[in-house]
Amino acid sequence: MPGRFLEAEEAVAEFVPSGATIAVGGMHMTAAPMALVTAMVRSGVRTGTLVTSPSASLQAELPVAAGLVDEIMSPYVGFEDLGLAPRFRKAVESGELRVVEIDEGSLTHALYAGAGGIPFLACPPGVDLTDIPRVSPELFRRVRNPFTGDEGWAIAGLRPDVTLLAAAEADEDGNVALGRFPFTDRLMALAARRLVVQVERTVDSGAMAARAPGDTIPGFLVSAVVVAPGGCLPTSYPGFYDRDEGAIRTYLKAARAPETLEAWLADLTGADPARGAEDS
Amino acid sequence: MPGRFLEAEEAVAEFVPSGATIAVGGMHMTAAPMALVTAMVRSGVRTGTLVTSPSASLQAELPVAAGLVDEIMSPYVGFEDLGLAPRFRKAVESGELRVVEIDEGSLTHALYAGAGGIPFLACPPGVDLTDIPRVSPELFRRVRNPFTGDEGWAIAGLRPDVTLLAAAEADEDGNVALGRFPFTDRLMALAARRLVVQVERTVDSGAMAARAPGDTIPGFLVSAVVVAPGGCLPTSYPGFYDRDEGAIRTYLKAARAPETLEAWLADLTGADPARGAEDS
Amino acid sequence: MTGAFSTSELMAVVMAREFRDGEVVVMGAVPALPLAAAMLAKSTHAPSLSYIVGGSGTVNATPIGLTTLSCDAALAPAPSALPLPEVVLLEGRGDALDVFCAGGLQIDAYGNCNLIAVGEWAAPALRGPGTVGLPFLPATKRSVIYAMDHSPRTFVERVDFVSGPGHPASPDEDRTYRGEGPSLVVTPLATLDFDPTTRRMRLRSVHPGVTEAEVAEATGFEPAPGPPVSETPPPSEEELTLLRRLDPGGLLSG
Amino acid sequence: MTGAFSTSELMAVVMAREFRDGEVVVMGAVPALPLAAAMLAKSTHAPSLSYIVGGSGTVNATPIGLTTLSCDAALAPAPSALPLPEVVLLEGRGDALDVFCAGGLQIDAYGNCNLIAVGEWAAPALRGPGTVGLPFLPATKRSVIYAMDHSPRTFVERVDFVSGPGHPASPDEDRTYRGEGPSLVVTPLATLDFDPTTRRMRLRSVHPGVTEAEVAEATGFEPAPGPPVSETPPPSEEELTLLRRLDPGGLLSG
Repeated sequence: MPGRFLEAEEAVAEFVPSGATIAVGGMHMTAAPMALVTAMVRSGVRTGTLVTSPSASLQAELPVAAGLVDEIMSPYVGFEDLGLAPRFRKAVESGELRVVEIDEGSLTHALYAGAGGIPFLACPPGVDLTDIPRVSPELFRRVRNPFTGDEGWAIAGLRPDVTLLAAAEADEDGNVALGRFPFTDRLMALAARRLVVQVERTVDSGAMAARAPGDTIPGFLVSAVVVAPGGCLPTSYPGFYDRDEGAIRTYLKAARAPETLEAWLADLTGADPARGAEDS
Repeated sequence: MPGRFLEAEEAVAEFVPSGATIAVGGMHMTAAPMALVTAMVRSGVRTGTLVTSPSASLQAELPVAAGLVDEIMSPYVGFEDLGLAPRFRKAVESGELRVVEIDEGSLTHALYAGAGGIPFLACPPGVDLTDIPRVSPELFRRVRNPFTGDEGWAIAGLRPDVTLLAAAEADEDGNVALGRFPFTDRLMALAARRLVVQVERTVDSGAMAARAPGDTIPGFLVSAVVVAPGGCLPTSYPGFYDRDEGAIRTYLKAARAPETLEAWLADLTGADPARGAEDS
Repeated sequence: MTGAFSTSELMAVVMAREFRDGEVVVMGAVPALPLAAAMLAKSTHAPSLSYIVGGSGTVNATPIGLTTLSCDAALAPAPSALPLPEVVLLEGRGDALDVFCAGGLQIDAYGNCNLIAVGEWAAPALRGPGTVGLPFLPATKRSVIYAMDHSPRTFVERVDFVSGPGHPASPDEDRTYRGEGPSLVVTPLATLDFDPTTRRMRLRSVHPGVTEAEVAEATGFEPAPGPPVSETPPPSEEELTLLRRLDPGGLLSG
Repeated sequence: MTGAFSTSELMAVVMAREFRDGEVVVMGAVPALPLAAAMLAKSTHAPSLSYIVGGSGTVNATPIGLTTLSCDAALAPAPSALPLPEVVLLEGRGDALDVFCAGGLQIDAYGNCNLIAVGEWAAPALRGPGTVGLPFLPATKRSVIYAMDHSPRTFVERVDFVSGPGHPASPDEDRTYRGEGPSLVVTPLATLDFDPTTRRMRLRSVHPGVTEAEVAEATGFEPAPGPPVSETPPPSEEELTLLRRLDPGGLLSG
């Protein structure tokens, strides 16, 4: 059934249960679904396991900073040129946040497998020479290659309960178009049991037809569409706006101390629901 | 090293060794790399294993009709509304052509695995309820899922020695753009040890930049580019030309009897090398 | 032509009625009939239906006129197009697709389809084109089987090769997938469904002008007994009008 | 600034010289330095070089000015852009990519990198961002390691956590991949390479104005002995001119 148009809080209330495995799209400081992530934080939804793209910034840091994540599975949480993710770092160092250690390749292939009903696959070379499988025994198991007899690591298919993505456009039937580098957002969409997409704007169905194959996600995969112009800020949405470096720096500064972080979070998620991602 | 511009026969001579595993792109009667396939046939190159897209037409039928294929791995060889592939059918029924039975899902995942250095993966549900694994013991092996203990089928990564594709455009650095439904052509390109691409036309590098991510294949993956306008005929190239139904019907009629087939093949691949795919 | 409509038109209407609102339908090679059915269903009782045309990966394409080609460029004006490997992923996922439109050189009493080989696989009397995505039938919620040939050659007790799995022939067989298996079989003579207990095919309706005896003679196995056989309800005027608007070239009516 | 060029400019020039014509270079987060190096190499001795910028998947992007952001929209005008999962496939394939540009919170005497945790993984003194694609280092032909901090904190005898594999610390270790492992390490003080027998890091050259003693003091392990240490050849006038044309915003010179 094609996706329905909802407000961010409604979409979170209906499709993001507490304790679930939530995947958030966007890579680094580009196309992070901040309107949805902020609505989750505002609603106080706990994330059982937060799965991110191969690299995440505020879409991971914010729910962690709000103390709403039990466990995180991410190959990278940070802010590129602006440095480490302060609350992610502190939460891991203090033991408040459990890490399910994973790398980009294993995550990508686990999503591919999850999307395709593939029970598991044998890991490509490389990760076996790292310490990652040793510390992630729930993700990696030894398997014997039935063709060669070789032993190696296997990873199971991964199916997020919900994936949150940011797209450029949606038409009235809930088809969405990315119009940008796809990152792993498509695999996250295909692997998810439920998919919630925030978009910059709506367009007529006809406009979708001009998109290249592989730029759109069909409405039947989309549970809900949230129209949120500027909703990736302070991260960027290519073709719409650049990242708001000042706003990110403001956050990073605020995150240094519990009191200033509290104030920043209250400002972002405070009682006034009219204040959305644009204020972040 | 970016791909070099060659004539079809040169590209075949340099990159398509006899007895190799050759993958041919294009799906059904769309975007079949007929200029390259015809050059292979003209050069008398034997194919050890011919791997096709999930559905192939003349790009599989022609080398089989010429008696140049030892073994075929294809989920479908036929002509949709125009019926079965006559020489493929006869060659299998007579035992001249060995079939490595495979289905669309297993082929797609084997190419994904081959492209990614993934030694093998566990098959998704479905193929286990068919007779396919029973008759393809070289492709399918039993494996125990190390996460659940369940037994199921596994398929190994597949790496064609050479993949032959048809694209819309190439720039001077051998970057190519498909500009159409991608089918499994991208996975075939990524999994191949060598990639030879025929294109409808050349463009400036700048023109490539307007293409959507995922529509182009970078030159460093391309061993050779062959400029062959109309080179998919009698199959179609979207945006350039439709299939030549009359020419396909002419072939299908010719294929009914050995003498008429011989004449048709001689006409296609005869001594005059100036006569290319356009004549087919 | 049977009266004012062709057999293909009747088959398209019957398939359209089988698609439910909100479902996702997937079809493969030579898609004219299921494509007509999906477009008709979407314009009548199932406005939220989605349909994927095989190799093109297009979702809800609205070509001007039907096409017999699953990768036709005419399908491109679609609100979404998935790269084929992503369609393959969704086929395997098991909870993404609702109806798989299938067929076969052979179709057996339990709805197994065979597109690979009649006779021994290694030395077949008839080599088929191959099975494409039919192994995913049991990973789909259900399948609708259609055949343009209703004869004892096509409808056999047991297929020589299972390339598209149907119902288990015995209740002992372990098929624990989500799929309900084949739900309907549509032929030029009749519609058939499956006994809910034995899962054996049974006659549901005969098309106008066809007798039960004709169907029995054309079927190479003994169908299961079932409720009284009705006549297939012919296309309504509205269905026929809409269908012909979708098919200006007369692919189905010709 | 060291003389007429900055340390970052020198590092970019050194990395550029390490890239060979026809190679394929891949880089990750904060790509300004390797991006500058790749663009410089391509405009000088390596016209057929290809370079992939991390998350964007772009190949041979020519942004107007360098960028510190690996998914920057400014990278989009590229002659090719691969979806990220396809970059991941090529990283694992093992014969597609030639040079992986890597780094770490810790880098050890055998070129292992650690982007995950300093101290115990379960209770780290410093939690790093994570390892992204560094496990693919040994599946790449070779890697070039660069670090903006040359101190005993970064250059350690043994990383606390291997997240980007380097050379085996003992010849018994089985590493049968195609990769040659790390070939060069570039820091603000020096360039280092690896003893071909023991695979232990050794000093190759010190940057202009830096002494061997300073490098020794800044390195938390005893480098392997090697050939006489030279001075890093400074950027030529041509290199510097081209580099600054690529970097009008002065990201490297500032």
